[in-house]
Amino acid sequence: MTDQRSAPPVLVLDHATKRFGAVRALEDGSITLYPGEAHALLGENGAGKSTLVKILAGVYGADSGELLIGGEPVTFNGPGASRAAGVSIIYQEPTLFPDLSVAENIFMGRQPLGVGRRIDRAAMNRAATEIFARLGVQLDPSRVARGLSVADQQIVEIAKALSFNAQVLVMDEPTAALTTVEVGRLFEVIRTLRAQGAAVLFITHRIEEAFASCQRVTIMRDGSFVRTAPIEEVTVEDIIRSMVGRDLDALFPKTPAAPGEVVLDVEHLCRDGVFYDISFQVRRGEIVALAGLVGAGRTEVARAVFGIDRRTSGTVRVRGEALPNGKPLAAMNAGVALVPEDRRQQGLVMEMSIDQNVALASLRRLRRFGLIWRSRERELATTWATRLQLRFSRMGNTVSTLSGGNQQKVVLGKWLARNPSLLIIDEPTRGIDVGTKAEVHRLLDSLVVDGLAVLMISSELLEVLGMADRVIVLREGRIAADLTRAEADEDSIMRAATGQSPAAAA
Amino acid sequence: MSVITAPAAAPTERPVSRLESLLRARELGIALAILLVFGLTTLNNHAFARVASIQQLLIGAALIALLGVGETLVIVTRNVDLSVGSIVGLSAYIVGDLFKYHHNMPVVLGFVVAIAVGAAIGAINGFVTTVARVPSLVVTLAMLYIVRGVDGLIVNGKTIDPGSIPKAFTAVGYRTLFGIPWLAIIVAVVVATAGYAMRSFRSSRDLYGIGSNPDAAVLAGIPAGRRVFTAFLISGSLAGLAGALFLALHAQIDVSGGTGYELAVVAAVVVGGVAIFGGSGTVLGAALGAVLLNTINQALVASRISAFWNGAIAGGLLLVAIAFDRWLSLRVARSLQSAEGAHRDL
Amino acid sequence: SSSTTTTTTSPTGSATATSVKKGLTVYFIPKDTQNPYEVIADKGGQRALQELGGKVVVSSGTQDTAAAQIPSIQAAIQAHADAIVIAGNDPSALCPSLNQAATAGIKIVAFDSDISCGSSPVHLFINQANTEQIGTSEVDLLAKAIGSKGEIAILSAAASATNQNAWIGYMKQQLKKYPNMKLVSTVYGNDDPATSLTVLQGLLSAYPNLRGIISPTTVGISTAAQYLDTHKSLLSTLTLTGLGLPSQMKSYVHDGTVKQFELWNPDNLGYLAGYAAAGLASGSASLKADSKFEAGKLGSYTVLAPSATTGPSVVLGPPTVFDISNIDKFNF
Amino acid sequence: MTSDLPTMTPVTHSHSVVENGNGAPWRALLRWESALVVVLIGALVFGSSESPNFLNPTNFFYIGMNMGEVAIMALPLTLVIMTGEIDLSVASMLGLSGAVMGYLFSNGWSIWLAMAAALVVGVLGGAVNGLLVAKVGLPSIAVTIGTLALFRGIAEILLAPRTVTGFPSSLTTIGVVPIPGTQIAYSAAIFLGLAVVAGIVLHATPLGRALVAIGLQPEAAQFSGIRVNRIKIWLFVLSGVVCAFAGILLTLKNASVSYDAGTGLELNVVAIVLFGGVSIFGGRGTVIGVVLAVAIVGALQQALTQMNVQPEVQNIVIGVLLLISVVIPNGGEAIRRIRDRARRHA
Ligand SMILES: Nc1ncnc2c1ncn2[C@@H]1O[C@H](COP(=O)(O)OP(=O)(O)OP(=O)(O)O)[C@@H](O)[C@H]1O
Ligand SMILES: Nc1ncnc2c1ncn2[C@@H]1O[C@H](COP(=O)(O)OP(=O)(O)OP(=O)(O)O)[C@@H](O)[C@H]1O
Ligand SMILES: [Mg+2]
Ligand SMILES: [Mg+2]
Repeated sequence: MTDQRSAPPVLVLDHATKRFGAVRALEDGSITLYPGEAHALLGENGAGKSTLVKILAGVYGADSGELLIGGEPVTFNGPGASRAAGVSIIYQEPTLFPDLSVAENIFMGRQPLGVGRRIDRAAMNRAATEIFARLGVQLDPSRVARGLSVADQQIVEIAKALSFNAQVLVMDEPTAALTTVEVGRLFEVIRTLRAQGAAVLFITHRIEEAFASCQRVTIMRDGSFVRTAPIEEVTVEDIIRSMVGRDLDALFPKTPAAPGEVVLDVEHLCRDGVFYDISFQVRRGEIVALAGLVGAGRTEVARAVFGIDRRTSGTVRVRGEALPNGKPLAAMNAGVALVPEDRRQQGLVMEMSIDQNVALASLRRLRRFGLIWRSRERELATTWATRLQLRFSRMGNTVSTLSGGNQQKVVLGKWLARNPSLLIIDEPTRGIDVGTKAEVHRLLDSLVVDGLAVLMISSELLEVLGMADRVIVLREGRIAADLTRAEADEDSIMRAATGQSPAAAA
Repeated sequence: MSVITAPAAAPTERPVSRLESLLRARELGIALAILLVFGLTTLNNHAFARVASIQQLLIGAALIALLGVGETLVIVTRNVDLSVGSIVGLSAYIVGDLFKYHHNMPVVLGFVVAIAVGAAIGAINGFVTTVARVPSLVVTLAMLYIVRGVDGLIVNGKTIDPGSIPKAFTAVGYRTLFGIPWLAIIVAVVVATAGYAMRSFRSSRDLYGIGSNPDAAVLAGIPAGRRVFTAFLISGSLAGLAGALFLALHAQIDVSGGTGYELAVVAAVVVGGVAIFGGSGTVLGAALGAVLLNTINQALVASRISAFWNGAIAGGLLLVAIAFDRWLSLRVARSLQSAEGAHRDL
Repeated sequence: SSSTTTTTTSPTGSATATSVKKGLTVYFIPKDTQNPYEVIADKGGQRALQELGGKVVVSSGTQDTAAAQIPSIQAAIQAHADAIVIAGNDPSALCPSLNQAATAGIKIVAFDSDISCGSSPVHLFINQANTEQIGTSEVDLLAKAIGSKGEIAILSAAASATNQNAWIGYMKQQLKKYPNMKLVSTVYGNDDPATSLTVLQGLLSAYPNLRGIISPTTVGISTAAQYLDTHKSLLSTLTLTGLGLPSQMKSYVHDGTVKQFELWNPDNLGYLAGYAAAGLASGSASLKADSKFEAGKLGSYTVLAPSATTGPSVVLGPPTVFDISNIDKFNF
Repeated sequence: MTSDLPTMTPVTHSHSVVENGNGAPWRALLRWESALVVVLIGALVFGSSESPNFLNPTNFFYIGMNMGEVAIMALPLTLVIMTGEIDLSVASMLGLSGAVMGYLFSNGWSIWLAMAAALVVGVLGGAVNGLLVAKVGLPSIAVTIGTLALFRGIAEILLAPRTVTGFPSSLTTIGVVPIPGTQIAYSAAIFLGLAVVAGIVLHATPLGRALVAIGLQPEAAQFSGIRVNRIKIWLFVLSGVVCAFAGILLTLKNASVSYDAGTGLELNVVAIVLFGGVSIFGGRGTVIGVVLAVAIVGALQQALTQMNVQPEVQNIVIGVLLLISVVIPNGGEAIRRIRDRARRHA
C-alpha cells in the first residue's frame, strides 16, 4: 500500500476467505479504509465484492482472515454487532419492510423515543425528512414502503445508512437504480461524510463514478485482491485490465443494421392512467430503444405488449398475427421473449436450480411423451451456460447462489433458448460489470445480425445511443419523439424526454 | 453523465386528508359491518337491541377476541398459532380440577395457573419454531394434537361440575360493571394495552418488521428469534387466560372445551384485516372481527331463521366480509396511487 | 367361540346367571372415550363382566364419529371378542363393519344410541327408557311448570343425533295435547358449551316471551342452567327442564334455578348391557320376543318384540325425575 | 472470462462448464422420504411385535379401508399446497358431496345420477374457491375457512336432521370388502392409482414444474408464461371434485349419510400432507412422501387401536411425529448454526 496517511486505518480486512460448500466466494478479501476517504471497490460480477461486504456486515463469518476495527481485532456474530462497531451497510438487494412507513424503515429498531419509552412518530418523521433534505429528494416519510419505485427504495436504503452517522459506510451498488441528479447528490453527501472523518466504501459497475467520487480504488478478481491504488494513478483502461485480466475491445460493437420485415407492430396501444396511443414498429435485424425518464411508462409498455398487463385499447401484431390481450403464453408462442427489469422477482425463480430456470420457458419443447426428461433439460442448460460463459459451480445449485451478473445471464439464456423472433429486454445491463456488459452488447448485436428484432429499454443513455437503430422517447406515457440513429444524440433525447423543446416533440 | 437526468422539479407532497386516513383504517370497515348486521337484525327483531342482548354479544365475542389478540401478534410475524383452542381446553380443565380438590384456593391463583399452563405451551411453540426454524403452522398443528391428547388423558371422561367452582370465580363470567360485563372489560383492557403497545414500542414494531420482510429484519439486527418466541409466549398466555375465563363463564368443563376455536380465531383475525402473511394488522381489528362473527351468529338465531341455515349463512357472510374488506382496501390503495401519480406527473 | 354350556332354565323361564360362560371378552365401544355419561355406563358394564368372570375392553376414538369407531370394531374382530356393546354415532354407517363382526361370531348389543341396520346384523338394543316416554314426560314436566301455556323452545345436541331427534319427534306429538303451548324454535348446541351458549343467547333475543326450554342433553341443560343462574331475573318468566346429570345439576337445583329434570342411571344402563352381551354370547339370552334374562342386581328383563323403528330391545326402566327432594341421593 | 464471443451458432464443447462432483450419493439418504421409509418400517415392526394379529393380511385391508378417504383428499391438497395455497374446505366438500348424493337419492334420483350430481357440486364448490382465490385475490386460508362453513352449512340445509340410507348394496359393499382375490381395499387401490398419476404430473411434466414455480415465486412464474391464475383455479376445482369423489366413497362405505360426515377431517388431511414433507410455503414436497405418511399414520393407528392404547395417546403420537417431521430435516441445519455462532463467539 502506497498511501502515507497520518491517521491509522479505521478498518482493515486481511486475507479473508469464505466458502459456500464447494464455492469459493472469497479467496483473499483484503481492504484497508482510512478515515476521511471514499474508497471504490471494483470487480466483475461474482468477483466476491458483496461477499466481502457481508463479512464486514457480520452477515457471514469469514472462514479465515482477520478483521480490525480501529486497530482492534473483532468478530461479529450478527449484523447488530457490526453496526454497534460503527459500520453501516447499504446492501446490494433492497432490504425494506414493505408494510412499514418510510421513516420507520429508516429507524427500525432505533426509533426516537418520547415519554415512557414510546415511539415519538413526529420526531421520527422529522428526522427522516431531514435526511431526505440532505439527499435533496422529496419522499413522504409516513407513507408505506410498498409500491415505492426501485429508485425510491434505493433512496430509503441510503437514508437508512446515513442515519447511523457511522464511521464506516459501505455501499454495495447504491447507484444502480438512481438518476444522474440523485447520484450527484449522493456524491455530495459522501463528500460531507468524508469531511466529518467517515470512511466510505463504494461499490459500482460504473467506473466513471469511482473517478468522480473516490480517492482510492481496490480491484478484485475471482474472489481475490488484485491491487489498491490512488485514483489519480490509474486509468479506466488500467482498471478494466485488472478486473477482467485482459484488454476490452470497443465498448459498443454495433454492426450497421439491415432492417427486414416488420416483426412487432404496435398500434394505438393504450392502458388507462399509464400510457396512451403508443404506435411503433420493430423490424427484423434492428434494435429499437425505448428511452425516457424513470416513470415514463416504458416498462409498462413492454409488459402490455408481452401480455403481463391488459391493455385498454390498441392492437399488438407479431409478424402480422394479432396478439390476444393479457396472455403472455400467446405472445411467447408468437415468438416474443421478455427479459424483465427485476430479475430477482420476475426473471428467475430464485430457489430453483440453474438448469430448471433456463428450461422454465421451454418446458413444452423439452417434452417427450408428455414428460420432462432431466437429461434434455441439463443439455439445454449446459448449452446456454457455455454460450453465455456462465460462472457457476453446479447446475443443480439454486440461482440465488449466483452473482447478479450471472443471474442476468441465466435470464438471457432462458429466453434465447426459445429462439425468439422478438426480444424485449428491459434494462439489459443493470448491475452488470463492464466485461459482461460488453459481452451482452456483443451478444445482442450478433443476435440482431442473425435476424432477431430487439426492443430495448434502458436508462443508460450511452447504451441507448450505442446500441439502438432507432430511439423512441416516452414522456408521461406518450411518445414524445421517434428518432433515427442519426438523429439521436444526448441533446435530442433529453429534450424529448423532458418536454423542453416543442420542436423535439414533433 | 450517462444516465438520463430527471428535471430538478421539487414536487410537493399532497397532504393525506383525514377522511382518507380514516378510510385507510380497516377497522372502520369492520365496525360499519357490525353496525349493519346489528341494525338489520334490530329492524327484524327489536329485542336484539336490548341491553341484555348487547351484553350477550359482548360476552359471546370476548373469548375469541382475547385469543385474537395473541393470534394477531403471532400472525403479524408471518407465523400462525393453531394450538390456542387446545390450550383453552387444557388450562380450563386443570384450573377446574384444582378448584374441585381445593375449593378454597384463591381465585387469583386460578388465573395464575391457567396463564402459566398457556405460557408453558406457548414457550414450547416458540422454542421449536424459532430454534429449529420450522413452519409454525406445522408446529402448532402438532401441538394441537399433543395438547388435546394430554388433555384427554387428564380429563379421562370426567366433568368438572358447577358446584366445584367457587362463586367468586364464576362471578368473573357474569358480573357486570355499569352494565358492561366484566368479561368484556377484561378483554377490552387486554386489547387496549396490546393495541397501544403494538403501536408504540420498538419491540412490538419489530414484530411487524419480522413479518414484513424476515431477511431484512435479520439484517436490521432485530433479534427475530427472541421476538417471535415472545409472540408465541404471549399468545399461549392469553389462551391460558381465555381458558380461565371459559371456566368462569361456563362454570363447567370437560374434554371438549375450546374445540374448533383455532379456526374461529383465525377467521376472526382475517376478517379483522390482519394480513395472513404477516406485516400488517391490528389487535383492535382482530377483536372487532371476533365481534362481527359473533354478531352474525347471534343475529341468525335472533332473526328466527331455521337453525339449519346458520352454518351456510355464517360461511357466506364470512366470505362476503373478506371480499368486502379486500374491495375497500383496493379502493383505498387506488386512491393512494392516484394521489401519488398526480405528484409524479408534475 | 360358540357356546358349549347348556342353559338351565329356571321356573320363570329366564336363564340363570350361572349359565353364563366365564372368561368372556366384551368390547364396549362408546360414542367417544370422553363422553362423561358413557364413561359411567362403561364402568357399569365393567362391573357386570367382573361379576360374571369376564372382562371388558373399552375402545373408541376421541371424536364422536362413526369413522372413529370402526377401527375399534375391527380390533374386536381381530381379538376374537365374544360380544360388542356399542353406542352408535351414526345409525347406519357402522352396519357394514358390525356385519363383519357378526359374521365372525360376535354378538352385538347397542345402548344409549341405537343402530339401525335393517335385517343384518341382528342385535339387541338396551333402551335407557322408553323413547316415547322420555319425549312425552319432558313435555308434561314443562307443561306443569308453566301452566300449559306460552312459547317454548328446545336446545338439543347435534342436529344429526339419533336419540335426540327421536325424543324431539315424540315431544312434538305430545305438544298437540297442549294447544296453548307453542314450540317456537329448536336450536342445536352440538354438545359444546360455547355453541350451546351462543344459540341460547340468540334464542333469548329472538323470543323475549319465551316461557320454557327443554334441553334433552346434559351439556345443553347445564349450560342453560348456568346462564339462568347468572341472570336470575329471567327465572321469574322462564323454566328450564330436560335430561341432565344430577352431579352437574345439583347446585342449580339447590339454589332454585332448576326445579325438575330427568335421567336414568347410566351406570345401570352399562351394567344391563354387560349382562345382556354376556348372556347373548353364552346363549343364555336370546333375541326372541318375550324371552327373559337375568341382569344381576337389576333382576330379570324381558326382550321386547321389534317395532317399526327398533329391533329387539330391552328397556332399563322409567327415567328418574330429580328435584330438591332427591337430588342429593345420587352420585353420578 | 475468455475472449471467444458467444454467438448464435450452437456450441458443443460443454466441458468448459465446471461441474464439480459435490453431489455425494449419501445425501439422498438424508432426504425426508428416506426418513419416512425408516419410520414406516419401524411402525410395522412395532405393530407386529406388540400385536400378534398385526401382520394378518386382513389388517392391511382395514388400514386401506380406514385411511381411504383421507388419503385420497390428501393428493389434490398436496398439489394445492405445492402452489403455496391451502384448501381447508376439503372435509366440508366431502360432507356436501355425500349430502347432495343422499338428498337426491332419497328424492328418487337414480344412484348414478345422484353420484354424478355430487361430482358436479364438487366442481362448482372448487370453482368458488378457485375464483375467489385467483380472480378476486383473497388469501386461500381465509376463503377456505369461509367455504368450510358454507359447504357444511349447505349440507346441513339439505339433510339435517335426517340420515339417508338404503343405497344399493351392490355399490355399498365395495366400501367394506377387498378387491376379490386380494386384501386391498377399493379406496386404497383408487388412492394408489391417483397417487401414481399425481406423482408423474407433479414430478415429470411441465404442469408439475409450473406448480413448483408458482409455489416458489408466482411473479416469476407468470413472467415465464405460466398461467398462474388459471392453474390455481383448476387446482381448486380438482380438489373439489376429488373430495366430492371421496365423499361418494365414504357414503358408500357407510351405506348411509348425514350432513356432518367427515366433520373436522380437514386438519387430519393437512397434517398428513405436512407430515409427508410438503412445505406449507409451497414449492417443495413429493407425492411419495405423502403416500408414505398415509401408510405410517394408518399403520400406527391400527397398531395402537389393536393394542387398545387410548386414542388420546394416538393423537399425541401423531402430533409428535408431525413435530419430528419438521424438526429433523432442519435439525442438522440448526445444530450447524448454533455451532457456527459458538465458534464466532469464541
Ligand atoms: N450464499 C451463497 N451460496 C453459494 N454461493 C454464493 C453465495 N453467495 C455468493 N456466492 C458465490 O460467490 C461468488 C461471489 O459472489 P458475490 O455476490 O460476492 O459477487 P459480486 O462481486 O458482489 O458480484 P455482482 O457484481 O454481480 O454483485 C459468486 O460466484 C457467487 O455465485
Ligand atoms: N405512481 C407510482 N407509484 C409507485 N410506483 C411507481 C409509480 N409510477 C411508477 N412506479 C414504479 O416506478 C418504476 C418505474 O416506472 P415505470 O416502469 O413506469 O417507468 P420506466 O420508464 O420503465 O422506468 P424504469 O424502467 O427506468 O424504472 C416501476 O417499478 C413502477 O412500478
Ligand atoms: Mg454484488
Ligand atoms: Mg422500467
